[in-house]
Amino acid sequence: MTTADVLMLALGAVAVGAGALVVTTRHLVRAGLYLVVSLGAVAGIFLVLTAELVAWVQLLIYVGAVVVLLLFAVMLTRAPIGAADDLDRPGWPATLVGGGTGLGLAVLLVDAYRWSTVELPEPGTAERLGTEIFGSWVLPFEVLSVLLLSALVGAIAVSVRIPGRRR
Amino acid sequence: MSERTGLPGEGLAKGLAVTLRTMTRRAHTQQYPDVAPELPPRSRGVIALLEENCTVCMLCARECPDWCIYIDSHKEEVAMPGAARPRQRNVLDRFDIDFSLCMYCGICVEVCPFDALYWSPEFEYAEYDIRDLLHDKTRLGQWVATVPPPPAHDPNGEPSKEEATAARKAAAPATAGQRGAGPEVRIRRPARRPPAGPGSAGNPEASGGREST
Amino acid sequence: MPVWLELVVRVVGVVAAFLVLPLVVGQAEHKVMAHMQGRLGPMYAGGFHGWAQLIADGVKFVQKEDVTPREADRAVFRLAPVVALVPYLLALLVIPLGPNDLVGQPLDIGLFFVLAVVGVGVVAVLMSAWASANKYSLLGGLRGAAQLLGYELPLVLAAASVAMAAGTLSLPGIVEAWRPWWLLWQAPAMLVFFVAGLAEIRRPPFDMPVADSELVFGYMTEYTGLRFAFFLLAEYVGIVVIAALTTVLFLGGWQGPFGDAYLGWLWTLIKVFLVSFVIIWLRVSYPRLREDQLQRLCWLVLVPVALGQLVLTAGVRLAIA
Amino acid sequence: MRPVIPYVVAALLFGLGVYGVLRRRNAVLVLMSVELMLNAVNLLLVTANAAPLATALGRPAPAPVAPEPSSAAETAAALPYTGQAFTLFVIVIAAAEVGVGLAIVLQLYRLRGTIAVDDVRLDTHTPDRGPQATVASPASPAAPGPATRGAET
Repeated sequence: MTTADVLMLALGAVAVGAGALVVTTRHLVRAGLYLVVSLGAVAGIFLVLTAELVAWVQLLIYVGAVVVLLLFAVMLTRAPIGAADDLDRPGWPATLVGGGTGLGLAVLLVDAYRWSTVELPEPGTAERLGTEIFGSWVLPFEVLSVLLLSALVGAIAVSVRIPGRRR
Repeated sequence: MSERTGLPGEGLAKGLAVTLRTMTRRAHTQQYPDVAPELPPRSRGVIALLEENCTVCMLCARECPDWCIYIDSHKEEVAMPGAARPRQRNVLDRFDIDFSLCMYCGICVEVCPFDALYWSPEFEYAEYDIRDLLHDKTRLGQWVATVPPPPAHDPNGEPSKEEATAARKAAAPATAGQRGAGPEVRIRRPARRPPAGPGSAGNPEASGGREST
Repeated sequence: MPVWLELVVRVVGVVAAFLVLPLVVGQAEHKVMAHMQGRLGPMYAGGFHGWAQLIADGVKFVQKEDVTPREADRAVFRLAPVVALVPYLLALLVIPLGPNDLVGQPLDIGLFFVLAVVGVGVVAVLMSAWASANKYSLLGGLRGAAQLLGYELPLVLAAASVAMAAGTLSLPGIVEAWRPWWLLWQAPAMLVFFVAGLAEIRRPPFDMPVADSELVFGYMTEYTGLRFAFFLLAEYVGIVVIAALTTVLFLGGWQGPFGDAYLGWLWTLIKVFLVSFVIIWLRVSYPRLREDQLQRLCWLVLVPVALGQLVLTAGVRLAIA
Repeated sequence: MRPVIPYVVAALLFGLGVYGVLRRRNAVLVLMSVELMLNAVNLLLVTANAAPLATALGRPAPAPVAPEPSSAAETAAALPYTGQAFTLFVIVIAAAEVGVGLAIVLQLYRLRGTIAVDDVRLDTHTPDRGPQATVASPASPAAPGPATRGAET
């Protein structure tokens, strides 16, 4: 066990714990806040894995924008303060499928890696990652920007209310 | 937006310039408790009572709009040497002004025929208990020391009644035997006539002049 | 110097800056604002021209009762001020004061880090808004979140422009690459960054979320005592952070007329205080923007300008290279 | 570093996400669960970037398909940041997905007054009805609905 392992264990525990609270809590807004904790812990794991840029992008996009949008939506759809009772449907199939998926994947990965160790790679600078993206993956990058643009237009088109016309 | 002229953002720059210019000037703040404020003349702070002048005529108490003056008195006989019988005299027992009711209209000062009441500019007499705002005659008497001398007469104003009378007497000694009411009315008339409204133009002037003397 | 000692010194330095600079800026705001309005401002606390007014305020806040509304979500309510404060503390960690590693923690992609952690502040706004169980808080919080999300875009774009010009994401690297003629070339980006930064810290004239004449005090309505003081402190640290970022990105950081090597920290501080002064100045001079004007300014003015600047920067970079 | 730790964390997070998507009725909570799953994938990608399977097992990848003798380790060395690049792509896709998804959720709330995914009927077209219209019997789709509640929210 190295320092990196201990850090990752702790952060992983936080991430999984907060993630479990996200899917089980009965407080709508708190689910969003637990999501912040979970995503932040995952960003911490990214840091330990020397993916610095990815960690900060995770913080910037996920915590700064995505979760805020989610919270925004929760508040716009009249979230009550305190526990709500009608958030869940009966849970047996979900437990079975979800637990099966998670544990099955975990078993698979544990079987593949056992208790082996690898050297941590060099801390990834933004420059090298940029070279990678704009070198090997420039086409997907461009496609993604088109996707983002169409998502932007689509979101506006869905949510805009044309005055005078009843939707 | 449409009637905007000049460079874009000019108004924004002007706003900034105004505040910056103000910053370079001296502040207008009055450091009140440290530096005594300069009050204008005839400031109405508190009413002072000159007890010797009071004859208990009760005019002030009756004219007070909110009845905040309380007066009690009794009669005394004063033996005058050389007189046939003793004279009667009113002696003031109580003269209270309740400053929690007073609205500083100054009517009592106006109506007092013997100049027993004065305006003092002193204003720092707040109390923690509202009942302590009832000033008795000794308290009111203490304010007399703070009453300033009357301000000088306005050089462009009407001459005071005393001056007018003296001037008239000096100018027309022939009519000295007549009663003074006639010419005085004649003097006032031009001031009253043109508005043809309520004769308020002359009265405050006259009363103000009397108060200041 | 052993590693741990250096670490301690750096952390202590950052915490000291975190505690002192906002107080200085706050006091400057008291006095500058007063004089711009023809007043004197605080004159008593501490004796000379009320220099200790904010310390006295702090003592007052500590003594006040800490009220939590009965209907509030207590845990979230209590956590929100801390969440509001911590991002700015982290941001101060990577802002360079002078050359030769005079910085809390030199970071290869410091610019990204700063933008990311400053963006986290919006979570605190939503937390406090929703947990207060108050409609004014909720309205203010939603306005605040919309504003912060919107203005984050021009902020990042303007910062990206200067990062592209410098060819690095590290804050000291940007300062080193900076040349005085950038003042002209990057002026639109600087304006966009500054205005968007003002909106990010919700300073007047962008204080719609806390518009006190219509929303009481927005998402801070229900806060009292120390927690409210935390929000105020976050606002003043925000001023320092935005001023420091503007300084580092656009005004050349520690580069001054002479003695950069050993007077760099002084130039940085002077520039930071000048920018802070401008922030206060704007607060005094301009009325609050209405909500629709606020969004229009962001999306119809700042974002296009930032995009245009990005194109210009890319073009000039290619031309030079 | 032991890659099994982040891998297991990613697997558990993914399982939690699946559980949440199946269990939750509230559409926003479903979206949150989707975010959890996406994040698990991100974590998986970043970990795989740091510790590819071949490196972990300490032997070259079996049966290279390409004619030149290249191993997975060599591929990883040639493209050192592929995993991280893909993570960035996934994050961008997540942002786009949330933007559109929330727009749809808000529109749903406007139309139906609820965002419980169970209450949304896809088989009948009930424009401008309150939430109770969705529980009305589908046999009378032409019945005049009550005053629209969703439109003014």
